[in-house]
Amino acid sequence: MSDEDTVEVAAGTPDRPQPFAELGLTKQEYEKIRHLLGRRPTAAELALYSVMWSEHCSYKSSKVHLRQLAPGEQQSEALLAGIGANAGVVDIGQGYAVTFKIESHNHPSFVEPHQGAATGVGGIVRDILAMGARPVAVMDALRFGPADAHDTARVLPGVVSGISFYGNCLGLPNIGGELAFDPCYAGNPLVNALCVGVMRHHDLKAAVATGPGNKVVLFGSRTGPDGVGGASVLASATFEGAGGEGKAAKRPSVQVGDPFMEKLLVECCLELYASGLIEGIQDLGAAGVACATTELSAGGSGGMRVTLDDVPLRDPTLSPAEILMSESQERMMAVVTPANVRAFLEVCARWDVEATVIGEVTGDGMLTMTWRGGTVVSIPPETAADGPVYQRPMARPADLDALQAGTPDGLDRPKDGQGLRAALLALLGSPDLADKSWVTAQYDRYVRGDTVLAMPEDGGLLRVDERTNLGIALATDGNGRYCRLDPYLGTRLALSEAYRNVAMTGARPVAVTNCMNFGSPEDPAVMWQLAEAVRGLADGCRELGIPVTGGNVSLYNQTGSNAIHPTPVIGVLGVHEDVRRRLGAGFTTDGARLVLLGTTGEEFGGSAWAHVLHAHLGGRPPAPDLPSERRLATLIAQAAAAGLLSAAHDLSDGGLAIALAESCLSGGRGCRVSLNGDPFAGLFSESPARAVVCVSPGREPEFAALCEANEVPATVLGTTGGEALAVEGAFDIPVAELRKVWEGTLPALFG
Amino acid sequence: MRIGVVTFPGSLDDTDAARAVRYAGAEPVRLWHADRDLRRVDAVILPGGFSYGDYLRCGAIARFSPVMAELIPAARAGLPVLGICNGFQILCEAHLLPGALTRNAGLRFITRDVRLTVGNATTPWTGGYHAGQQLLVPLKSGEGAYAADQATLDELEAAGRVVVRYAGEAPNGAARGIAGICSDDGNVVGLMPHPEHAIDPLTGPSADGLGFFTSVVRAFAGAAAATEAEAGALR
Amino acid sequence: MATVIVDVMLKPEIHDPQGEAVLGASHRLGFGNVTAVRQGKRFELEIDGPADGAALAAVEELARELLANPVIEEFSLHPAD
Amino acid sequence: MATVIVDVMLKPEIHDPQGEAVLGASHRLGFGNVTAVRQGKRFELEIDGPADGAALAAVEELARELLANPVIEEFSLHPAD
Ligand SMILES: Nc1ncnc2c1ncn2[C@@H]1O[C@H](COP(=O)(O)OP(=O)(O)O)[C@@H](O)[C@H]1O
Ligand SMILES: [Mg+2]
Repeated sequence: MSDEDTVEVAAGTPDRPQPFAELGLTKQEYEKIRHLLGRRPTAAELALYSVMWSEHCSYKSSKVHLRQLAPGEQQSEALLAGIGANAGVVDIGQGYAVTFKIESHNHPSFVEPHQGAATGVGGIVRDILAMGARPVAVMDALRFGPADAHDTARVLPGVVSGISFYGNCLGLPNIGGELAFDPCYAGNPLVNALCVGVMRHHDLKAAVATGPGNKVVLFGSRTGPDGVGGASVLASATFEGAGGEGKAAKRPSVQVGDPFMEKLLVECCLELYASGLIEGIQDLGAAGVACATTELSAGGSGGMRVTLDDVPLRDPTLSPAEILMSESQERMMAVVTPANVRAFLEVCARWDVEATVIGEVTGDGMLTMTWRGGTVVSIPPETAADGPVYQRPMARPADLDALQAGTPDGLDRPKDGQGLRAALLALLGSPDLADKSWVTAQYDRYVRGDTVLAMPEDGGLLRVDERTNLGIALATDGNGRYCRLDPYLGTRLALSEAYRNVAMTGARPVAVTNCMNFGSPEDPAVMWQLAEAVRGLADGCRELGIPVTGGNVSLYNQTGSNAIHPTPVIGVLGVHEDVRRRLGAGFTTDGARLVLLGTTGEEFGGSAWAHVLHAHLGGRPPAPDLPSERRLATLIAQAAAAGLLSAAHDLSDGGLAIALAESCLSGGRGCRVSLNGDPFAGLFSESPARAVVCVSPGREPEFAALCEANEVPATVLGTTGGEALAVEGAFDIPVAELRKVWEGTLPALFG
Repeated sequence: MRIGVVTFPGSLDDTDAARAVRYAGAEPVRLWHADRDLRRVDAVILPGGFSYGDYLRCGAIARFSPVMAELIPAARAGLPVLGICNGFQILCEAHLLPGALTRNAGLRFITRDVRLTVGNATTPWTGGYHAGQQLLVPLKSGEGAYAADQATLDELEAAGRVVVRYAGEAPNGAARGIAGICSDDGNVVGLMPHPEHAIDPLTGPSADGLGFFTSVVRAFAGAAAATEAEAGALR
Repeated sequence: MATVIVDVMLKPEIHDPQGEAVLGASHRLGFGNVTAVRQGKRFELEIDGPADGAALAAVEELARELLANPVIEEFSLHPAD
Repeated sequence: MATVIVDVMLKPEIHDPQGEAVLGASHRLGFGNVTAVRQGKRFELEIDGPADGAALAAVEELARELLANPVIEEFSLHPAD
């Protein structure tokens, strides 16, 4: 006789104590489960609800706010699938659709940086694959504690090697990302990975189990004890020591990635799609089999019956609860008609991918699972899929008024050319602004042969069609300092910066994804920050006329009562009509006219200058100006298409000074500019909606007219050429000196 | 001309190699690792990637695939074969080329556009270049440091079998700056940098790498013309 | 002068894709009676002086600090024979 | 069922950047009396049946064919104790 906790046993032992708290469920949530089922849950059911109702899977704290992101009508024209799908899907024309999403793997990357980051890439790639698309590129947005902190020397190299290992081995070019440091991320690094995929319109797949009688197939890696640490409490509680204890001892919380298996899985899935062998598909991410079976059946027409004994195991001692909770990587679940099963298994065999029928779709509306003859799960799947929704208390952070009152106005400013020169070099060599090659040189940017722009350009740009030269551009941005000062404005700034970075390539921004990285939702101040950030994103996207297609929320990024800065990371996707007309940031020709686009104010709150030179954070962030961003983007796209420009680079952290330095470094030549007004504000202010461009010789009048037509203020700054970055009346810095400062920082820190 | 491009489990730059073949005016023919069949191609490319995850050692497992059982004797009999990156590693593991590729000196994966100097412009894959010519081509590998014993290195140099060398210091610690070598009779060439990613300045740092692919097409056309002439003489 | 060997292996409960790949290759090569493979690292350390208790304790500390990642690996050490 | 260990090390004349990196790190961590480090691989193979002469011969062949690259590596093997 099995000593398993079956539905029958549960019905007969209503009072058996269950370790719901250890599994992260509250007393109320546990009671709710009992109420939904009309009995106590079995151990397996408890495991299933606990993972499905976790913050990570259920979005129970953020859901009420995320509703604001539902796109309005004029934003959603190009949307083929939106929030709620594994990833949103956007029509980019010529019959192509693009799906992209950014996701966090913050906590695992702190515990085991290499594997944590690697499996973060693997997870987001499967999300994209599950939509029916071929994954074509990845990006990574990274934030760490202070660059010179001891633990950063452990976490950063591990994270970068993990992303490099997984992404490179999978054959996906890395086309951009972010790297930033701040004490608030010590102990809570942020590792956000983005993946983008391309498909034809009709390839779009749904995560639903329809058609009673259809088979449920689990394929990819075997299921092992990865990440089931939590489930071990079930084993010990259920068996009360009856062999449960020794077994519970060895359950790793670390998942190990196998990018080779993922590559096989990608190619295998694409062949299955192309052969029309799939009715529905879901990737296995956090919550593994529990999540895939629940979501497939909840999204489908009826129920599902699963024989857990048929799940191929790497470790035969796993209990049903552990099988359900296992986070083993590189697995997918598909719904297949009985007639196609054989062909399905043949394709899998060709790719050396193990595939097993573990159940079938039913019409009874129940998710039922058996184990050794007994029924261990019998639930209405939607009760697990639709978790609780909380309206958590919110309160403006108590210190925010003081923080905003402490403006940077009183900080010592450079008084002369020498001072300005020193400030520029200090910023350029600071870890946030220094050359990121130490990181990005570990990533393959060339594989697949369609990368047109990658780091250090403003946006990554990929060719989608070799015949028509249609392409897509992507950028991610976030600024924790701005958001700490004002999460509403800060989020709009992150959005506008990513939007602007995409626009700089000559692409037209069309859609948005986001990863909301915050502290504990149980802290009302954090909830307020989250609510403000989401409101900022929703308003910003409405003003820009582009939809949010998906995203991810990562909470509990805090140590004790110290939360990270609120850090929404925003990804923007653009469409490039002709990638041959792309613009890079580098000054690649001599004697070209340099023009500054946009309006410069005195905006130093949260600026790189205040941070690097004064370790100061206070005041208000710059004022976002989304209508101006829109006009700037339109102008650049038109000018690029008409061939009026040879370079474009947006102004962001460190203002004009850093933008000019970066363009000089990237193009390998200097420039000479003169500034009207206060050179300090001119060089270091961080007013948004600005860019520098190089106008192609002879096209100056045309470009000036285009600026006027688009109502974008344009100021001639000077010309490109020479060996130095020269600002009239202030300083000359040889490009070689810029390079030494810029390139030296990260190697000095990380070897 | 038909040029085979082998796909092993974990091959990544196979599509790119096929594209380079197309750009050079030849027909790419996809070859599958599990088939003991070269499909009557006139040359073969082993592309870059992480065959079998590069677990164990790069190229160590791929070497035993069924397609290699066909390729090894064909290469020994003179079939032009180009191994790029992982393909180079496989050729070394299969002992079609001497030496081995070892962990980069800095222990990190490196993606970098490197300058190469052509050392041997007489192989079927480099005939379109001239000796001493400089090429700008991406390198992207974690185990790219060429290693062999001194005698082998001396022999390679003496016989002019160093096909390409890193100009300046080798970024990965390769012995004597060696980026690529060829077999005794020159038909088998292996190199770590990726010429197939330098066929168009739009998507690479230059178009300098295209010469590897146009060279073999020309060599083939030359050989075909010679055979034709021979046949004509016989007639 | 003595040599100390430190063997570092993934903990048994940690997934080892490399070992699995080697196992698969072994089977394809006809070595069917190999039933499992785990792949780890082996370090040979030369130390000044004899491999006495103090030296081994120092190497053990080094292994714990540097050679093995305690989150996923375990190690053992012994003087070379 | 028996376990056989295969140790694979780079030949002494082949440059070992991993070992050197470990040596450098050891010194930075204050383990000054470590004078040289070589890093290699260790395989634990489980085999059906006992680790008798025939089994060890088979593993030796596997090591020579697959586990080690004779151009740069050497190996040794022994039954686990
Ligand atoms: N972690 C990373 N991974 C990949 N690319 C990165 C990463 N960090 C920065 N980059 C790239 O380096 C370049 C400079 O980054 P950054 O200065 O943050 O750009 P911007 O200010 O335009 O947003 C960009 O091309 C960016 O995509
Ligand atoms: Mg930018």
